[in-house]
Amino acid sequence: MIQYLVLSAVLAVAWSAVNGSFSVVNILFGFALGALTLSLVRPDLNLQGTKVRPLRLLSLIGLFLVELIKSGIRVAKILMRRDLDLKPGMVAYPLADLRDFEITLLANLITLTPGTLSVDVSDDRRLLYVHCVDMPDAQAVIDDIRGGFEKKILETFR
Amino acid sequence: MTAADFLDVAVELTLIVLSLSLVLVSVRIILGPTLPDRIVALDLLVGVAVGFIAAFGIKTAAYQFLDIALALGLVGFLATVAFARFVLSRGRAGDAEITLPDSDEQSNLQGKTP
Amino acid sequence: MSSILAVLTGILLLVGAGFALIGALGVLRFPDVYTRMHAASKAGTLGSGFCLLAVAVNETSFDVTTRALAGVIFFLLTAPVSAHLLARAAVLAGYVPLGTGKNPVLSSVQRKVASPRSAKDSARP
Amino acid sequence: MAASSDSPAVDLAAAMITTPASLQDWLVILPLIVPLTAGAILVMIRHSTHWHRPVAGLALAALFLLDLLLLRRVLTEGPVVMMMGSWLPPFGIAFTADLLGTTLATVSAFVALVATATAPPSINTAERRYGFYPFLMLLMTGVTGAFLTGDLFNLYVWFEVLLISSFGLLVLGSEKSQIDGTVKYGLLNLVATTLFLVATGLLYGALGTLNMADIAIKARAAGPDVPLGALAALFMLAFATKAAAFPVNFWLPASYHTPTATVSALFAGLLTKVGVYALLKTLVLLLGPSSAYLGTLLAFVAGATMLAGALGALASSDFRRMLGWLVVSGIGNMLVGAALVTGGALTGSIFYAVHSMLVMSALYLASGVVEARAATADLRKLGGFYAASPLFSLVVLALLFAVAGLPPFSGFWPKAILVDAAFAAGAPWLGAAVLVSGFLITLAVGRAWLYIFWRGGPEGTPDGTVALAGVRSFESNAQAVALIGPVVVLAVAVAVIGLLPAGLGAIAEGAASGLLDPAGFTARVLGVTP
Amino acid sequence: MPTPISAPGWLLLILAAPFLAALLAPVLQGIAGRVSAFILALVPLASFAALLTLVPEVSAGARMTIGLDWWPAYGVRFSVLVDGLSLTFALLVTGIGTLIVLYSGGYMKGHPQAGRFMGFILAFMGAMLGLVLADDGITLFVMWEATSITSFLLIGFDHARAAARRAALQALVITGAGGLCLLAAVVLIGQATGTRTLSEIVASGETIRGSALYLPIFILVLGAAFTKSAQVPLHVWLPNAMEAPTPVSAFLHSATMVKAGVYLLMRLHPVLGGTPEWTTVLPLFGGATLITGTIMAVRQTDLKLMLAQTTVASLGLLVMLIGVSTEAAIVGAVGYLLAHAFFKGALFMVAGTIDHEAGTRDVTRLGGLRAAMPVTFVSALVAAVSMAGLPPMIGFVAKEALYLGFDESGRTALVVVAVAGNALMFVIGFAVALKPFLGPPVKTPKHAHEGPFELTVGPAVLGVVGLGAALGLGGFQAGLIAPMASAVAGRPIAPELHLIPTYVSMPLILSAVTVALGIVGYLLLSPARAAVAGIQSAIGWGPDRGFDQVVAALVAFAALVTRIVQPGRLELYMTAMVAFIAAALLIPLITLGEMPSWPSGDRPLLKEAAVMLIAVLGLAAVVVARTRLTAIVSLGIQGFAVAVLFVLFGAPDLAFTQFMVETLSVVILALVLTRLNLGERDHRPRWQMALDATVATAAGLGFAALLLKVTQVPFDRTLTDFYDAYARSIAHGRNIVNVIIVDFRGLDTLGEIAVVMVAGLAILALVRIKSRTPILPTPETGKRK
Amino acid sequence: MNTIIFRTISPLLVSLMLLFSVFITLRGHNEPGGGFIGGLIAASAWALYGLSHGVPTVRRALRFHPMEIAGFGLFLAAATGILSLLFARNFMTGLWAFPQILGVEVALSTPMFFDIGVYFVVMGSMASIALSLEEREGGV
Amino acid sequence: MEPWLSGLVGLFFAASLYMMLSKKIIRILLGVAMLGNGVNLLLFTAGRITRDVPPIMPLDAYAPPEGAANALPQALILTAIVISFSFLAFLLVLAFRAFQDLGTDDTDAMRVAEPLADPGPPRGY
Ligand code: NA
Ligand code: NA
Repeated sequence: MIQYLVLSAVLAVAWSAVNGSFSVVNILFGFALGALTLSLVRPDLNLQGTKVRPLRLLSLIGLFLVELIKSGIRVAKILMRRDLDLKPGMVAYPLADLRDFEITLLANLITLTPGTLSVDVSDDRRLLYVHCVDMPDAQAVIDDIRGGFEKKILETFR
Repeated sequence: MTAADFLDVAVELTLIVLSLSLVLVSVRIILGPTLPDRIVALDLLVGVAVGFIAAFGIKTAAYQFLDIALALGLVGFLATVAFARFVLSRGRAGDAEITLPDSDEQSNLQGKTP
Repeated sequence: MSSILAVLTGILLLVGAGFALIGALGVLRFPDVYTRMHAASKAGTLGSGFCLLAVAVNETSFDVTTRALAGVIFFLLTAPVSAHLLARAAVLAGYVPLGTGKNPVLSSVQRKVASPRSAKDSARP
Repeated sequence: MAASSDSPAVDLAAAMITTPASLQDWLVILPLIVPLTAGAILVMIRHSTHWHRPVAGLALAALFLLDLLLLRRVLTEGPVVMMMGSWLPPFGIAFTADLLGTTLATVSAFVALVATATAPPSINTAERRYGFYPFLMLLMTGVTGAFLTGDLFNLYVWFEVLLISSFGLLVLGSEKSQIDGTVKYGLLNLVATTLFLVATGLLYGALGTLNMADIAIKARAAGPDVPLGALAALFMLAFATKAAAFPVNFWLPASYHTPTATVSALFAGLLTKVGVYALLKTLVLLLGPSSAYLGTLLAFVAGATMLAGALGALASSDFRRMLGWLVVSGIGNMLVGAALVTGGALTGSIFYAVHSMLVMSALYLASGVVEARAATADLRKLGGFYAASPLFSLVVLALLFAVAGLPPFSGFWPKAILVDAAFAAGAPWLGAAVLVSGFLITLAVGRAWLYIFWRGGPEGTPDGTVALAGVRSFESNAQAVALIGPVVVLAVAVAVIGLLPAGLGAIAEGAASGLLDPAGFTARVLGVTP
Repeated sequence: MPTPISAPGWLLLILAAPFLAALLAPVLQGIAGRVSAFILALVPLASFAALLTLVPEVSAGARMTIGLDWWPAYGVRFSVLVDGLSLTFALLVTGIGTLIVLYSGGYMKGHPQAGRFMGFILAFMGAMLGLVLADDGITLFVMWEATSITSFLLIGFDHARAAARRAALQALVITGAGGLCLLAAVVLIGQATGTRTLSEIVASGETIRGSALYLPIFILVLGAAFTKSAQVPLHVWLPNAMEAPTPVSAFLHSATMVKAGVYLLMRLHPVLGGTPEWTTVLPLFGGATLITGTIMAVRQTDLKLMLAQTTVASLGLLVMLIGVSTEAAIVGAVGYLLAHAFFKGALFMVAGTIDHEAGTRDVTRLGGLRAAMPVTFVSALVAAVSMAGLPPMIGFVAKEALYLGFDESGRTALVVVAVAGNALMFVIGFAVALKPFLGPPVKTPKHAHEGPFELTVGPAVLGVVGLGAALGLGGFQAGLIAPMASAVAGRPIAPELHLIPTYVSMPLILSAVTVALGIVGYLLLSPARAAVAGIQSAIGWGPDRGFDQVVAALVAFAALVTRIVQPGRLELYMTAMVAFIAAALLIPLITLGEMPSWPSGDRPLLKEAAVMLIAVLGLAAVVVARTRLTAIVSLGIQGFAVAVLFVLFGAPDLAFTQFMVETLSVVILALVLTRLNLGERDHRPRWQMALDATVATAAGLGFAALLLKVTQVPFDRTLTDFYDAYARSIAHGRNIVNVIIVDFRGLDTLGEIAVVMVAGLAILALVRIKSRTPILPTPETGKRK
Repeated sequence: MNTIIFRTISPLLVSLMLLFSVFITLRGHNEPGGGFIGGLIAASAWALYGLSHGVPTVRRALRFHPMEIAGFGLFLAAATGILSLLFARNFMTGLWAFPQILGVEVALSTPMFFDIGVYFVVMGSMASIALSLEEREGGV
Repeated sequence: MEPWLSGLVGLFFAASLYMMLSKKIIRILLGVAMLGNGVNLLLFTAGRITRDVPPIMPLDAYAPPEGAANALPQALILTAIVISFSFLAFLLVLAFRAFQDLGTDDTDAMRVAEPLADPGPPRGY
């Protein structure tokens, strides 16, 4: 229930943001609408037991932004090469014991940061298959994720 | 060169670069060679178009266009999702001769349509 | 203040355009569909994101700024999903990523194809 | 939501009609509202299929009644106009009931009411659930809107409404032949409506208006630099296709025989006539002088359509397909008015349109009776119906003779007038085409009737014997009434018009003069004369 | 010609009565059985009696009309004209009609559809009565076609037999074609004289003969008359119509319908007759018909067919006489027409009675019936005497009169033809009247009795009338022949006919020759029949077979045309359509001088050019895509380009909608097209690519040119200014496009969402409703290993 | 498309899209948008939901058959037009009211409800199309 | 600008009509989709073109800005887009259904309603 209300509040903020007005009436209306739309999909919202540490969340966002720009530049660099000698490959990243929501977040963050692309999650949720655009070393990729996004996610939501 | 001038030049430059990008992406859609290649390019087309609209909004000071960008951000990916499903259900039908599998092991996958 | 914002706007725009161009070039130049996907999902997001940020910065009216930021978030929410689904579909359909022909990882993903359809994939949860 | 109450003071009267509107004024729009709302309600309650028939029946009855009231008013007062949204003409959409449109709308409603009043037994629950009655309602909405609107773009919209509804009706049942027919029907009609849209958009670009009365005025005042001639040609092609005029009639014989008889009957009664109506309206009323150069071409088209339809009927091996060709042939007669643009020719064409709506619907319904009892429409496999039901057979014969233009049924009056008008207009060959096509149709329908009704049984039945095995009896008396009743009602109408033509004749004449002289129309809509 | 006076109102009742009786007949038959014929016969009998009361006035030269407005604005009245011509015909129709109704009652006794038959007969009678009495041209046409329709039903009455069906259709087609000629003639006469009222037309003097329309009118009238009155080579339907039950033959094919053509010629003779065309064409066709009819009559062994062929011959004789156009010839025609009605009606009924009682009509299988059927025999004999033109019958008077007519005309060829024809009719008349009755009795399929009263009364009465008319010639002449002849001539005629020749005239000599030839012919009948049969089979073709060939050729031609104009291939339909579009755009632009001037003005900015380039690229991508799959994915490019163009030109709503629609289109495409075999390459032959490209390019050029032309016209912003002015101030909206959509032109949107809703419903129906046929395997799974 | 990633994020996106669709619809009178575009976005949301969670889930969430919703939309749109009869005005004449709600002036009008009708029609029809096709194709 | 757009419209029509002349129903439908875009551009151009400024009034104005685009054709096109989209959707599903029931997407092979082997009408009577 709490999660539901929190999400409704998030939607209320989103509503107000797109409306460009954080007046009380508007926020309330947004909240009501958010709650209504959420109620339609509620059985499929899988958020039980999730809690958020706001500061860690900020840190996660910060990491993401830095990674985003860093790897954007990396792709640019690759493209600048004349011969485009790439070594693409796939790794199976062994996931820590993450919940669906966390897996999703991790996978999306991985995808958004250039160089890596989440392809699939194994049925037992133990492996995340990641495609790398230029992967001289698979273990380096795994270590990168483990020490980066996965760690931050665990910190934020546990 | 004032800041406003800089902005004007930047906007024009941005629009030109984005136009060029749109052309390049279109070329990839045409060239393919495989279906997913074209879909990837289409997906990017949406992204570049959003950039274009945003830059155009700055140029004309008409922010009515912004909502289009928002909607595209939210809904545009649906096209790619639908195409992904399409790829999934068709297999490589039509592309099989372009992308022969690397090994015999995968040859049983060829043209496997669910 | 406004001139700083104007300059910032211009820079953000140019960065966005640059990323978009990179994405376009990547899609054009990268060797196979998966590598192109990298260019598209990242550069596309960055390109449009920076342009929207430019709008947010440039505009003094509050509603436009918030809306532009919302737009960035919308993109960040959706782009990885479509990239993931497309990549997965391509792998499952049998498009073999470059240089992974004998890769055991790939075959473990693809093994799903060999299994019966209902187990493999069903829209009915 | 940012709208607010504090608007600057404006002179409302400069933009809007401020006089109150009475229920009488609403008579123009009610025929549109009733089927539209009924259709919406039926979709809302789509699972309660048992409600569909009563609601639809009620709506159709109301529609017919409203059309009659409207017709009475138009007959006494001339064109009746209502501005949508109270905006002044030509800025808002004008609904303009003139004699031509109202008459055709009334007959449409009558045909639809009769064709579907008794439960069409061919419409099963699944087809109801998937929209037979909503499609019907929206079809009537489109037809009524097309006949009553006074705005060119709005006409396009109603064309599309009736087109998509007809698609729905066409695919109900989803037999292979229906799918095939719908592909051809759909694509060719889509091209036609697209042309219509293009022509409308270009006309707007040239004249800056969409109101028909305004167009009539501005087209007559336009300078030589306005390409109205080419636009008229475009309108002609679009509506000739919608009307299934030769040589752009392909879609009709390809599709009309495929759906259930009730649907075919509705189509035959309504669809092509809307095309003819629009052709008359645009080429004669709106673009009059600019389209005059098309007269000779149209005359050739009219003649060729009559003959092609008659030949197609003669060549048909299937009763239903033959009826499709008969519809086509009739279109030729309706085009004579647009070709010759004389009072007589237009009177004949309008009279013919009404006749054709009634008689072709009746014949399709009759073909449904035949199919229901013999499970085929193949002329080789039919036979024995005269021995089985002589009265029904004679009714069908009367209908077929009405199509052929034999007296004393409704078809011969317009033919006589058209022959007269063609000779008078110095186009004797067109009059000859009317007569020759009548002759060919006599031969065609005579043969068909011989096979289906008089012959003792299917091909191969020994001479002199009657084999009734191929003719199943009705499942019940109720089914017999439901199937034959509508045919008889329409046949009575056909006979009554044949015996007492003066009333319809006067209406047709009034409608014709309304087309020829737009002054009354524009005066009523805009308060100006061209 | 005297101006018509008002006729009594009951004439209209007389016209309606047969139709009402026709509706009642089946019911009455069910109730009253055999008696119903007697009751129904009262209708024509009463009419006959009533009409008789008009004879004195009409014979005094009066013409009467009465009518009802039918469609006054179009100048149509349901009106009747009573003069010598129409009254005589009306008396024939009702008089013989009375006998026929009675006869039918006997003939159809016990037939399950007897009531229906009586109905048809009465309806036919009504139509025929209307035909001869009609004063209005349209009324005449209506009644004319009504006789065609009712005779169609009567001839095909025995519908299970193919021969009956064929005969009915043949009659319908041939006489129906004539009817269309009549309609055209009426229309043209109306345009030439300014009236479609017969009494006024007939009084119009030289108007038609002096008109440029004379020749078409003449040809059309002949077309109508010759089909109905069975002139060679359109005569074939008449002998075939003998498929009908005998009362029909007696009524339609002797006394009434076949005379309608003759009636039309007589009616219009005052304004059409006497011209060189008239006096040449009519005798030519009439003579040919006379000779053909008589020879073909010799060929027959079926009593009815023998009579039918002589009917053809008699009609030819009548047309010849009318064609001669002199007073004497007209008197001859009138006299012969009446005589023929009496004797031929009687003989047909006799033939029917023989058939009914003996079970066959084959003259070679009949003989010695005189003892069993004495009344019938006498009636037959009396009629045959009249037919042979022997005294003391009216047939003799008529033949003398017509020989006088031919003789006076000074056209020897006509005289020879007439004599030959009459001699053969002499032969046939006696063959019909004598052969079945004389000689030793022959075993017939049924044991022959004298027929019942209903069957015998008709021939007897007609015999008496034929005799009485001759004996009381003075009154008959004054009452009927003179007024009728006057009406035909268009001026008063006082014929002087005599039963007993006052001196040895040319006609008498011709009669003697005729009788002599006739006796020889009668004796030589059997060998002559064999000879004609031999010749006929040697020729092997006749107009009757020709009819079938014409119908077959028409159907084949129709099938050929239909195959060409409706080939069943969408691709061809589309190609034609696009070609027409190109023509509709380009031809007017070029011929009407509506081409745009060479464009000038601003050039696109770089970004606009880039977007337009993308659009073009997108179009090209779709067009050149080798597989459908590639084309589908490429489709998005031009859609997005259009959306961006909308952005560039100030249309955010459009761009928005376009983007959303493109996205959803992709979703639907991807969902829909999964199963289709899209990977296959598309092959169009080179020539077809070239053709398609040509028509498509032409159409594209046309659209571009017309659009450019339109944009070069100064733009009228009235509407836009109005919307700009009031969108916010009255309609409270800042987005003018949206205000137009929901307010100014909200009705468009209402229709538009109706389209959306119906599309949803229709698609649901398409997806959900199962076809009764199984779903086919996809080509992919079918083809791949 | 039964992947954890997709299934997890899809309900959130659906809510967001629905919310956004309402926003776009309501502001249409003054800014780009309106019932049609809003309806398309909402339909996209349902289509997305169907892709991730299967059509039965969507049907449950919608409660009514989408076509019934579309029918309601058309009815609503027509009804706003008929309302003018009560005020003795011509068909579809715009009627406006500006009540105060919590001290804020809110514009209520027949054109707005008309646009909402458009929204429902488009959402219902398009969702019906997408769902019926997804259903037909079976899950992939 | 109008001449250029007229040319583009011409290209749209030519390309889409060319597609519609194909035998393959899918290509025809792609032509239909492009035709819709061509028509919309045509309507847009016929209503005359202005750059940049949408027909939307600023918050404080009761008239659109100077040089705003003509709103009416936009409204008409909006209606037309919606309608043509509805028809396209219907035709797409129809094509799908035709393929299922008739086993082909080649219109030349769709000969159920008008069979190739039509024996013609009966002879005789
Ligand atoms: Na995307
Ligand atoms: Na489109």
